[in-house]
Amino acid sequence: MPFATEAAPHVVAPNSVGRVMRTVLYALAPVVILHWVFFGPGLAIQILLGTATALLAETLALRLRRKPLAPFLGDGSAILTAVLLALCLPPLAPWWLIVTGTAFAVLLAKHLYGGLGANPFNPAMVGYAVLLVSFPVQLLHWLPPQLASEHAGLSLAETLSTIFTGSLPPRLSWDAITSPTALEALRTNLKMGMTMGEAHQFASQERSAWLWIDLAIAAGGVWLLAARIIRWHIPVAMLGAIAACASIMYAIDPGSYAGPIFHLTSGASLLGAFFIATDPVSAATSDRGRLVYGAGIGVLTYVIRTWGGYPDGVAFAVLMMNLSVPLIDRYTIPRIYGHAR
Amino acid sequence: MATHADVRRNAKAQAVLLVAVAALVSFGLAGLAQITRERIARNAQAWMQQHLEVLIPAALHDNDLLADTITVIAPDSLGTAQPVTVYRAWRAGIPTAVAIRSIAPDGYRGPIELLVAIRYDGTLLGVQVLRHDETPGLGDAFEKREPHWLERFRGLSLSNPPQQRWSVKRDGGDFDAFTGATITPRAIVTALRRTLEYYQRHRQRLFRDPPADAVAGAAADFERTVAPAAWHSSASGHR
Amino acid sequence: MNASTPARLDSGFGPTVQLLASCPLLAASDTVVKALGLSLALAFIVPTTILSARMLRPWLHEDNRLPAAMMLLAGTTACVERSFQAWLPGLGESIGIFLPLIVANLIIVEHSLEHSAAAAADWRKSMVIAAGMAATLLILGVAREWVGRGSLLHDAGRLFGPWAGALETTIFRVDMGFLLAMLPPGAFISLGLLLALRNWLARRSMTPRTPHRP
Amino acid sequence: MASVLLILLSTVLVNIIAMQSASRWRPFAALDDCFAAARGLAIASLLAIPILSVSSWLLFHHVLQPRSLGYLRTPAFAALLLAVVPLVELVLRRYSRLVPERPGFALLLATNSMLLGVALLASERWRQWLDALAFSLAAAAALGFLLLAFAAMHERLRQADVPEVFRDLPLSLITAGIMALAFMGFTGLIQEGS
Amino acid sequence: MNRSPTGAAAPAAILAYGGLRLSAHKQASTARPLRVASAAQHYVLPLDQHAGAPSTPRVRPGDRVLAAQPIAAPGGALSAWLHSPVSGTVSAIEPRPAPHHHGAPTLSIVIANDGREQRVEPRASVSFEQLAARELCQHIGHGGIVGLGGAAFPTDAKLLGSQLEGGPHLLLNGTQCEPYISCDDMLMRERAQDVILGARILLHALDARHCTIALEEDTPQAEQALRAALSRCHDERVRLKVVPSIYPAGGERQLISAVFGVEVPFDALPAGIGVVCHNVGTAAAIAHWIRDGQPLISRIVTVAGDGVHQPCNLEARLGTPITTLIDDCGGYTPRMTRLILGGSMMGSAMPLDTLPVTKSTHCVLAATALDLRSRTQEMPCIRCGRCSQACPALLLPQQLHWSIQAGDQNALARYGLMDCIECGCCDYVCPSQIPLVERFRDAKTLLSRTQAEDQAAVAARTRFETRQARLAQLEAQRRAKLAEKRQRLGGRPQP
Amino acid sequence: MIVAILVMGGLMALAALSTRAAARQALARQASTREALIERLDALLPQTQCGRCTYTGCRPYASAIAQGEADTNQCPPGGARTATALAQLMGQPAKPVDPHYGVVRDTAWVAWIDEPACIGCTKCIQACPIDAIVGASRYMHTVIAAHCTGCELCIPPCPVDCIEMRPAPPGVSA
Ligand SMILES: Cc1cc2nc3c(=O)[nH]c(=O)nc-3n(C[C@H](O)[C@H](O)[C@H](O)COP(=O)(O)O)c2cc1C
Ligand SMILES: Cc1cc2nc3c(=O)[nH]c(=O)nc-3n(C[C@H](O)[C@H](O)[C@H](O)COP(=O)(O)O)c2cc1C
Ligand SMILES: Cc1cc2nc3c(=O)[nH]c(=O)nc-3n(C[C@H](O)[C@H](O)[C@H](O)COP(=O)(O)O)c2cc1C
Ligand SMILES: Cc1cc2nc3c(=O)[nH]c(=O)nc-3n(C[C@H](O)[C@H](O)[C@H](O)CO)c2cc1C
Ligand code: SF4
Ligand code: SF4
Ligand code: SF4
Ligand code: SF4
Ligand code: FES
Repeated sequence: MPFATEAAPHVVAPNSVGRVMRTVLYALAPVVILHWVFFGPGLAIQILLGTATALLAETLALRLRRKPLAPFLGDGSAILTAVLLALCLPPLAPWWLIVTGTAFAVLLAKHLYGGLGANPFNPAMVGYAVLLVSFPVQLLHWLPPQLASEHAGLSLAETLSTIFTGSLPPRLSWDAITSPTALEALRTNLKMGMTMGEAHQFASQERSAWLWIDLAIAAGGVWLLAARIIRWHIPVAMLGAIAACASIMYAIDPGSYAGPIFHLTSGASLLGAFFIATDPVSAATSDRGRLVYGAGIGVLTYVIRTWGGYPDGVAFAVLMMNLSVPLIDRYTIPRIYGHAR
Repeated sequence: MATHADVRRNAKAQAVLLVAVAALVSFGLAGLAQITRERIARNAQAWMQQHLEVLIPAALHDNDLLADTITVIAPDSLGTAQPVTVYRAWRAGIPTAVAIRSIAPDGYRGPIELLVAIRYDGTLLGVQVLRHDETPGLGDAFEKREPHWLERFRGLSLSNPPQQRWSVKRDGGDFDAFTGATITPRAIVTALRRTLEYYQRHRQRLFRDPPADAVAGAAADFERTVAPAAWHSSASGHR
Repeated sequence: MNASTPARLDSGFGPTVQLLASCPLLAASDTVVKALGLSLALAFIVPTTILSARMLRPWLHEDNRLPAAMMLLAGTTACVERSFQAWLPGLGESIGIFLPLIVANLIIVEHSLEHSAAAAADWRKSMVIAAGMAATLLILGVAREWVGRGSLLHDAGRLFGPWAGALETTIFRVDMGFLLAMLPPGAFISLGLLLALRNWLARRSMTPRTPHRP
Repeated sequence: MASVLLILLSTVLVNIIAMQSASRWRPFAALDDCFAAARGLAIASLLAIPILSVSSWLLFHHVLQPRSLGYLRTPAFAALLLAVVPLVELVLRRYSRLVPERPGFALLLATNSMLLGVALLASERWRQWLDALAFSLAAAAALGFLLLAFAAMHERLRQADVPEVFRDLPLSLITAGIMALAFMGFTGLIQEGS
Repeated sequence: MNRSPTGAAAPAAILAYGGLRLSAHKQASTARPLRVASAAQHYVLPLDQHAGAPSTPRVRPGDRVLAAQPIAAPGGALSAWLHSPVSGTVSAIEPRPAPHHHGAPTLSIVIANDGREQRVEPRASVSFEQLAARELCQHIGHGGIVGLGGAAFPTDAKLLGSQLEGGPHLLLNGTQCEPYISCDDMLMRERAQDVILGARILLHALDARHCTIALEEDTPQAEQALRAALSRCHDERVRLKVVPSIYPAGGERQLISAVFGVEVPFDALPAGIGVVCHNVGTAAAIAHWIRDGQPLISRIVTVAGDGVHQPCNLEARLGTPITTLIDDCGGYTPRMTRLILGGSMMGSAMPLDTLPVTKSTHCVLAATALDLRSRTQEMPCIRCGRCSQACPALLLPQQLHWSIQAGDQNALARYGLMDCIECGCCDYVCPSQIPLVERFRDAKTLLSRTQAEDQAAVAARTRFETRQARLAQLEAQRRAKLAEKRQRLGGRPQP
Repeated sequence: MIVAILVMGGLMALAALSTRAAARQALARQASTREALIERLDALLPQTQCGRCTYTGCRPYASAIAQGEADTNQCPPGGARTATALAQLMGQPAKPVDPHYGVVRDTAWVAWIDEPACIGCTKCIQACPIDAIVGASRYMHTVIAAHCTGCELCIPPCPVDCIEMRPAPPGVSA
């Protein structure tokens, strides 16, 4: 009786790239929901816009590169890129912002390098950095939480019209409704000569909403850890490095530097540590390499957000460490079983 | 007659050849420098002159502004530890105005170089931004997006608005900021206030020395302005 | 003049070298005016130095080719810089710090050139090189300024003199353009896209030559 | 600052492209891998640029400026460079296992020094020769790091399935663009630091 | 390098070495008792079923042979004896499809069973304690004993090569980490005393003082049986050690790390650190040979999988066709799709089922879609790192994969391709469904070829230079003689 | 102006001096540098000594490459791998082996002597560059397959044409 043969192993885990990416998307779902609760439907619309753009761009790129559409459109990585990018943008940002950013991310940062798995730079962060250096004003229009705001929240229709026309409903003005992010507020206030205490107070008015969202992000991250989608090295190294830098500077001069808790819970620290720096494709390879990589991101993030010109440094830090990855990989090849160090 | 090959092989000849090239180059360059020296000096003067003319109307002075300068050092008031040039305007030997190359050190991406013209009585004649490195499209709004922003300062003084209102609206002051950019306006407003304060405190000493000889000044090289010996602002400390 | 000139030109000054040569100049390609100014400088410096290097060549040992060329280049560049300061002060101010970069570029160009027998051929060659670099700069300048701030020849009046003010064009007026194009990343990315475009055109013009099956 | 970044990255690109695609500009003999050559060049730059920076600072401030010879800046720097580059070559050949190759090494190091020199000279704010030294050390270190990172990146990109028209040069440029984008994060930082 | 781990009581360190927890799928076959496989009509015995040189036949076609009669002798320094499993006639010596060649033919002795079960006169049982260690080793060789753990390495050679000063530590491998395979578990449950006796013989043969029998935590019955047998013979030297059930804990090097907490250097054999590792089946086979004079003519084979009606363990004579085993287990179920020799992770799929049982056949897996989980669409590697997490050799499979794609042999050597044990863990976990092991196997072939070529070049150069030197010397001598002769003849010496 | 010329002239003199020093050093080390390069090139060659590259052996070919006389694609026994490695070391683009110098075999071949036909002339022994043939005068000769590199140099001298090339037995990689 003849049988068909195949190479060992004859069983493989029921796993796929699509499943990995989808798990990450599920882990982000609570964040999106909480975002809606606090800030209205803006983010959801941005995600839809970004996803549509990402899929279009992916289709275009795959067509041009003559690759099969089905497996790559279905793998979810482009959608994840769009979602992460959307999470970094203000919810009422005009529509062309997310479209431009996603297109840059997918076309320039991903497909020019050979598509899924080959991109040395984190596509979402390339998209975000492009937007940040090109359109800084639009990226400053962050909203205060609906609940805390004296204005009634924007309705879905108003949100849509704001995103697509770029102008607010007549009863509102940008200056009235936007509020700086905590990091931004702290920087501004310190530059104004406030003391740290005053600055903190000012900065922390709207923080409770963000703390909930941070909690959701951390929960999602822990879930990813438990699901073995990510490992602890990058998040721990990155958050540890941020905390270490912040503690040192805080110990030296508590009057002008915020403490570690503030830094860990503001800006994109947590999102970066669990969802962005962990992008496997553009991260370092070995465990030791990933520790170096994560710590590098942490230190650079702290430096940029504390002394640099841009409000948060996660995106730049990730990109800078991305470009160091081949170098890190070269010097962190792990010891092989039976070989001396 | 040495052939090419001989020269190529002879080390000394090669050295001489290289030195000759260098000498030739420097000869040409030195000649050109000689020819252009005055022109370049005049260009530099003209550049400054342009800015000064915009700020200090001809009616206010009969002296050559570029020729009558003093340098002062006042790190706390003028934003730099370097010597700062002050142009003085006189009319018929009576002091009418000054223009101070003050610096706003706390711009968003670095110092902003200003030229602040102040009437003798302490009201602002105007402000020009000489150099800056603010974020294009954000902090540079005074250039293109809100070109009238700088004009707003004309005629103001430390009492108008009152000194404590010399800040951007966000800080409880009188002045608008740019959309999405408060740091740059705040830096400029603060620098203006400090400059005005400095002027108020030191007006007497700024005009203590009599006007420079107009004739000597016009002929002088810009780089070596005939200026009264630099004096140091006593109020603001020394180097 | 003979048919082999372009071929030899190609071998000495291929696309790679052209890129090498243009790369450092990217810093001055964010506006058309800067690109024009630099092109102007190139149009003078390239022929001058290449021809004078050519005159020196027979006398120089291989080892001394670099020093001599470098000195000539540095001198010529300094002359141009000085001239700009004197006669086009606005332009001098805005591209002044980039002019010495030309020395580095042209060192590479000079080294990859085989001098030809006739001076005229060398002159032509140097003009072709200067034109190539200028074209790259100008294309980049147009693209970057247009995308980046929606204008063309911005500041021409201030830099070239009042007569040029009329040339300033505003293509669209928004609060700001796509700033990326004006910034360093934009310089590299635009040049990369430009090269890819060239590759694509070259490939397209290649394809018809292969027999086409219906 | 932006221009310093641009110049730095252009320098790296010029080095990598030259090493990759032009055999006659190979900086070192018998080094078949781009990364090793990049490491050699990084070492050479780290030697040459600080020396050059300090000596040119001294030259300008004590020889040229007092005699109003400011216009000699570029040619004088070039001449200094021409004196220092062969010395570095000499030192490397004697004391290291690297074997600088004749036209290539001098050419690339001269290019690097000139480009970085321009970047350094562009800012005239160094009041002490120590400032100049510190800044040039930082710049040379940055150059070295970028060279290594780019060379390693280049090796990784070689294996990727890159669209035909973007292969090699265009992709290198775009990579440099994204690197520049990353380093935009430092804007404001360097200004305030100095 | 003689770090004896004897005293090391390091905790099981295997988690530091990757590996996977897989579902064992062993209940079905261990639920039924061990049986003897039915007799077959023809027995096919490949001459190269062990590691090393093929054996040389001692019989000719037409010869009559008895069970346990030697029919082939070692064909080289590293080779093994082969005995007839049954009485009958040699019907042919010809190439026959063999399992270790994936069904390709290899020279084999074919014996037609006469059903009379005649045996050569069993030799008087040897009292192994009387023999010197070396003699005992050689005697073991005459029993045709080879490693039954899978590699079929001639046991006498391994024993002789492990004669260490002070005696090595004997490690008996009773783990069977691969899914479906339970032959060793069954052996230990039912014949624990044989295993213990084998251990004592091996201790003597190696002049060793300690023996550790390693077991997996999910074989408690085997552990009980072994403890009972141990308490009966009161041998203090033999101990049990339970290790976690993690695939591939049974690999020699992984097991040594788990038991002793030390690693075997990549360029050394376990003996290099004072350990000798044998499979429990090997030990039992030695016991049979020494105690009963029964050479290695049968072994226990697990027949498993959803593709047979009654999975179980069978004691099968060497050369038995697999079809016979299948019939003993109630035949194929209709769902049967793939025939695998070995477990689901490392076994090879066979194109036909007429192949014979050999000394290294430990499992016949009749697999159905229930047992298999085939790959879906292969995607590019996303560098997720699951593979390197799972790799027991601590390699970076993703980098190996990239380097294979890039054709970069230097990188492959640097990333340790040759240290890959082809366990398949990386392959199993890869979300991109890349057939990593297959690629690694091919690349290893290529890399070892280039490495061999490089070695050959070095050797050729040495030989060439030696020859040149010799020729030069001869030439010098000739000239010297010539000059001397000229001088003697009174001529002037040549300039 | 005088000062300018003096300063620049002086600097240039320094430059000329150091350029010359470096050039002299390079010249002095040229031989050893070249020797090291030849050594590294030779190490990449298969050491078959067959002469198909048109040089008398592997090392002469290596030194020809180092001199720039020979191209990197002339060694058929080395095949694509050697050609690529040579090109990389020389910093040149890799080329496939030029068929003009011989065909590239993808499996190892070794010489085989038809022993009954051999007349024991020892000519093949003298031809073999690596002593891979054993035998004494007027006795049968044998090729040691494990040593034979397949250079085919023994084939032409044999007066009775009893040597032929055959695929290497398993385990032998020439
Ligand atoms: C990339 C970036 C660049 C900025 N550049 C400037 C600038 O040049 N000048 C400035 O005043 N504010 C700049 N800002 C804005 C400040 O960070 C700060 O948010 C703002 O001044 C606060 O003012 P607001 O209350 O009007 O938002 C920049 C912000 C970003 C994100
Ligand atoms: C002295 C001595 C020499 C050995 N030589 C080899 C050898 O050359 N190749 C080999 O695969 N195994 C050799 N082995 C056996 C290995 O240790 C190992 O038991 C065998 O390869 C089977 O292991 P495995 O089933 O884990 O693959 C040797 C053992 C001894 C004691
Ligand atoms: C991945 C892998 C898994 C193995 N699993 C087992 C096993 O479960 N049981 C076993 O006895 N041998 C196993 N082996 C073989 C052992 O490494 C080793 O060869 C054997 O225990 C030595 O005993 P032997 O020479 O008596 O066969 C495995 C080998 C490898 C490479
Ligand atoms: C844990 C995890 C994190 C990811 N983070 C990012 C990210 O930050 N940015 C992004 O563009 N894609 C991210 N992806 C998706 C995917 O890896 C990415 O699009 C690839 O870079 C595409 O080749 C992530 C995927 C996973 C599994
Ligand atoms: S498990 Fe697969 S996808 Fe993940 S890193 Fe390894 S090879 Fe790549
Ligand atoms: S097959 Fe090789 S690389 Fe993969 S896990 Fe096993 S040892 Fe590691
Ligand atoms: S062809 Fe190759 S193997 Fe033969 S002599 Fe030349 S280099 Fe050696
Ligand atoms: S036996 Fe013949 S083919 Fe083999 S190495 Fe010697 S000469 Fe060459
Ligand atoms: S003569 Fe010896 S082999 Fe032909």
